[in-house]
Amino acid sequence: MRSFFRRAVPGDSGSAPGGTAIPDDMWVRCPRCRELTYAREWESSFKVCAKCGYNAPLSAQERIALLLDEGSFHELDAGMRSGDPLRFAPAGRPSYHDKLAQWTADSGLSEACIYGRGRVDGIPTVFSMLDMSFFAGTMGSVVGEKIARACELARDERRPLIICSASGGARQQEGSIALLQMAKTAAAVRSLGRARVPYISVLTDPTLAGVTASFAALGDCVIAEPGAVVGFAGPRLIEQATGEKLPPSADTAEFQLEHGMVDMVVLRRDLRAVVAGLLRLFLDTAAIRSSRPLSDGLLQVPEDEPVSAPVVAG
Amino acid sequence: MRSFFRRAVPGDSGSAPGGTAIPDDMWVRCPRCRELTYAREWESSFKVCAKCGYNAPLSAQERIALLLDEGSFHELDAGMRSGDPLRFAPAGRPSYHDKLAQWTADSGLSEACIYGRGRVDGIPTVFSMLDMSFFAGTMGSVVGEKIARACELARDERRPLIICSASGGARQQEGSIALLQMAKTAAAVRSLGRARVPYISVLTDPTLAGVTASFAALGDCVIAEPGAVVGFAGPRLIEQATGEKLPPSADTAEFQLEHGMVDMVVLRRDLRAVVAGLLRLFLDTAAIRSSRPLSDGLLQVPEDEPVSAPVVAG
Amino acid sequence: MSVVLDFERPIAELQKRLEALEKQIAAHPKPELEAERGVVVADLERTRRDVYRDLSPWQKVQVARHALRPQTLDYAKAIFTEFTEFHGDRAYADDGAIVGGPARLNGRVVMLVGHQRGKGTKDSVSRNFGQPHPEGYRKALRLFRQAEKFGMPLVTLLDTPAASAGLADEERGQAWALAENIAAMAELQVPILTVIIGQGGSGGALALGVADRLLMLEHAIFSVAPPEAAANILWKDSKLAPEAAAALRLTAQDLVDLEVIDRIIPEPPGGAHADQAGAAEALREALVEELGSLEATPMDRLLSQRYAKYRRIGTFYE
Amino acid sequence: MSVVLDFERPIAELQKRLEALEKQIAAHPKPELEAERGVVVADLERTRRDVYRDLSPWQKVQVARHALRPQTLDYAKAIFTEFTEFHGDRAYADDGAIVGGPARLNGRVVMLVGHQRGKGTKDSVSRNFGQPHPEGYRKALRLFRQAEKFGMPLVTLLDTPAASAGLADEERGQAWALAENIAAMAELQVPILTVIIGQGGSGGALALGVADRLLMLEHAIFSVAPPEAAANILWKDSKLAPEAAAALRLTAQDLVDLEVIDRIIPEPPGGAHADQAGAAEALREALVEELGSLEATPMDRLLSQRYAKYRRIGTFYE
Ligand SMILES: [Zn+2]
Ligand SMILES: [Zn+2]
Repeated sequence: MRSFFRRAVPGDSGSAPGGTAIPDDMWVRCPRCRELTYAREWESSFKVCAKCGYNAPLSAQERIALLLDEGSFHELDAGMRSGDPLRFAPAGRPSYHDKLAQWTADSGLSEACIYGRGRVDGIPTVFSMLDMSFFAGTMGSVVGEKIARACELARDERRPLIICSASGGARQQEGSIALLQMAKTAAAVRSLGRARVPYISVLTDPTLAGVTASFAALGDCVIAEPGAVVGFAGPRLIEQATGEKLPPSADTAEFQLEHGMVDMVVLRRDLRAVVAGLLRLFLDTAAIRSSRPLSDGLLQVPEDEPVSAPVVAG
Repeated sequence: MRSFFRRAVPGDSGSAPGGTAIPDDMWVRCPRCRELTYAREWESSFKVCAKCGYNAPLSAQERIALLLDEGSFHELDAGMRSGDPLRFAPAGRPSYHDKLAQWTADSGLSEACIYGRGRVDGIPTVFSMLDMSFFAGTMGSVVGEKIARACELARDERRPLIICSASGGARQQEGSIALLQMAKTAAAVRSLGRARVPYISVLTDPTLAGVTASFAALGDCVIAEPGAVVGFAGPRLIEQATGEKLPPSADTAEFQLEHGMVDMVVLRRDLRAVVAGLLRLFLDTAAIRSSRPLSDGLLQVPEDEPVSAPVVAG
Repeated sequence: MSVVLDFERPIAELQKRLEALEKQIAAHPKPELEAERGVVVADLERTRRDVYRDLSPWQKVQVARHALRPQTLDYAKAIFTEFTEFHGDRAYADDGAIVGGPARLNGRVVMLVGHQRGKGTKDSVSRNFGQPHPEGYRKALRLFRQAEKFGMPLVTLLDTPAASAGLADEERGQAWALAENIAAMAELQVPILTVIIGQGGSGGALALGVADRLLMLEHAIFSVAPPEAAANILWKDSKLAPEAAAALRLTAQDLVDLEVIDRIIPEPPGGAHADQAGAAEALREALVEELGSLEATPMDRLLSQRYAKYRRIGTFYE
Repeated sequence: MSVVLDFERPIAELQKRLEALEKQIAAHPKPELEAERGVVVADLERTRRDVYRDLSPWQKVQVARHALRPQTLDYAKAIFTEFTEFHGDRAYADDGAIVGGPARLNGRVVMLVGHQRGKGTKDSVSRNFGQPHPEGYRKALRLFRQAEKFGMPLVTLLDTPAASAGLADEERGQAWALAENIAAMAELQVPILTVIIGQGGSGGALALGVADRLLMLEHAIFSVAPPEAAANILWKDSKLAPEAAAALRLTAQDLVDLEVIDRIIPEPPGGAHADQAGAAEALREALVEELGSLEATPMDRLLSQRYAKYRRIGTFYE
């Protein structure tokens, strides 16, 4: 098996410095079934557990390596950081300000979302993803703003949009400002839709609450990763609320497929090919060929130059 | 109680000649619960059984008296009669031709549908209804054509459309020609809808199969009469197909209300007021006031002149 | 029926004294009693005003949840005429937690849609205490589309603790239903006027609340999650709800500062539950005024303003 | 697996003789055997042609229902490239009785939607033998809308005995789902090309079959109701299905005469089940040709022609 990830992989699998092979004797424990796997095998299977099939969370660089052409991703607005709209600092509890600092220190990330231009099998796209390792992937001002910008960039450059979601929902510390990111992102997705530019939503473990219930549910094609917890409330909250024990299938990708909410459940090893195939189909339609309602062709856009920044608040 | 119907009522209630009072000692048996009621009481309650609440079928003149302003209804295309597209005459079985003649003789009607201009509380409308007493209200070429003409008349004159349905479904003797009336009528309803002219669909006992599954389901407001059997397959067919005994509530108006398919179940004594109220609301909207997308106002149309006949086949 | 909140006790005691006094006066009218009544009435009015001027966020939560606080159907009756309720999502069920239909406001036909918590045990249970299931949102969406077809401005009244969160809701696509409504409202081709009349809780509120103008009754709340749920998420202890209520800035006054809402509609002293007619009148005036200004704006401009309104919400540095 | 219909016995016997002969030849090649084989082959071809030229309507019903007759997913594989199945109605379930997704036909991207009866017991049961539930039609409608959004011509393949008729279907609005699809197809802003590939039964077929061009495989049927149901309605005896089949004029040849369908696609001798590749090739050619002509027509004209096409169906006197 070829080594899959180009770069070193930080996180629970035991990172190795860039370019160095992972030692043969390192082990990784599956977060779901606790099975031990050789680190090298774990990496080469894209962090899919051979025993239970769990698709463990991927870091941004891992996800990018899985999905995008090597070296094609150029992140935009990497330095964007959250404000503190509520001045959230209840007495005796950690303030939002401190929490943000803590998550940044722990994860090495500045926020829970990245976006930028990238290519899939040569096709220019806008790519965005949410990352559970920062603030449980929760959506606040920065996630909302980046998703909205990703939609608008995709719309303006007529590049298909791919968003890989993973989130616990809206970020409580931003209160109704976080809630309203649902409206902001959903409106941005529809703005993209009116331009008839395709949007593929990939739901990874877990995608819940305000993120599912806004941009993540609204893909022209909705893909879920096997076993991913996907839904609104999520099994844990439902069990808490109802006191009932749920079947293990509840709110999984497969459950949502059966109930008609997602178009397909795709194995990680097939994801790039499936997405590329979908893009080729969507892009070769009359709406795209004739560039309705915008006039510039899809494939004639500038490649990797930054766009002029939209007007923002904050 | 005032005598409700202006004219004599033919049918199972024992008809009295026009203008003559119904004798005090005449009885009517409720078709559903078999209870006996004084004919006069039966008529004055609009054929609603006091015991079981059954809303017995109304003849065209009864329905018109119930819903439209006195003397305001002017039927169109009253003489339209069905062709025999399949030349349906299987050996040893009654031919369609003979069946049509038989139903005409038995019912005194030429087909299962009428339509024309009429007024509800002074509001000009196009009114149409299906009549179970001709060929079980089944939809063949004539029903389909009249419904389509009613839609187009309503569209062209910007009068709201009211259709009171009652039907066993598509007429088998016209085969796929009958089936395709579903497409013809549904398309005509949408043509009316694109003109933003309101359409109120009233489902009476029974409305089933191809009639529910085309124009009858597509009202801007769908009203059902209490206890009316309303649905697709209907309880009898479901019991035949599955061998299961259904609860008596299955496929009733109330069942469909509970399951979200109809907007309201309206007592016969309230029907005219409810319909008039709805029309006043729908007609006083921006779409109607500005006459989008047509340019002539709703209330300035000629009243009772016949329109030029649309082009027809057959 | 009378429900007295903890902090309303001083008001309730004065009311009791006033009632007793009035009984005495009715039996034996005396000038001293009349004078005392005057004092008590003034005291009551002042106490009401004082208590309700300085409600804590947690107290507002309790007021917003008050059993006697008027609901959508109360306002439908008090403010609108010819309200005609339409039922059902045309696919699965009729969800009583959301009600709606065409109605007139000041003579103009609008589409009214709102949450209904219910009154009394049976009604409340049948309405799932105002927590809609997916079919409720889908009914609302159907009515939004009808409003669009006929050019009826949309008026929505928000009064829900949160979206329902059971396994059945997941099976029928709660998240998908919410997303569809939120997205549809963002591009709906009629003016949208939303008022938070009670609890505006989470996505269940937002699914009826993407609007050109977002108004809020003085003691209503609007929140990313019910305070108990937020406390649980934040501190794993739902009993810290009062602290969460304060930290979440869910009051109308906070939300004006945050530029989340456009206008506060004052409630009568003692809250809408103490004077339903007064609350209705205040709401009516605000609705009529706002609707007039929305109807005067061309639809294209409304739509781009609506997009911009939500587009700019957020605080970040770059 | 081999399924021999009653009237196919002469064909089956000749096939058996041919197989035996070929075995003999393989073991002991002899000129007499070779000659005999030539005779049998010619006989087989002629018999096939004769039997299939003069099928009665009831025999056509049996051919249309043949277990080995190709279904939507067979054609998706044989005729289209890159077919990518999309699942679910986004509200309740994924109904296997209807399948669909984008695909390429001769290089052009189209939206393919069709009924799938299933193969073998388990698959067929899971697909309810091609009788969709309401959620199946709603999935189809979602795909129609997606086709419209992206300008993909819609190709539908009809192969259903009828819409499902159980209490659960009533509860979820079977009639409403059918009506919505039929109405939506009437005004869908993309070219629609429909082929009846097997049984085109009742509203369940029409809900996928309101089209600019309606084609039909040579031995497919299209009918207001399954013959058994029609016989039951007409004569209260479902055993009279063969008579009903004849009276209903459900064959492609009858339907051309009635001007219900636009074109018959010939099947290979022995029917599509005897030569799936041949049937697929015939279907492919017809689809490519028709799609080309539809794509050359401006959408406005297609829509008004589509309306007129259904508007004029019917026979009456006035
Ligand atoms: Zn595992
Ligand atoms: Zn009775």
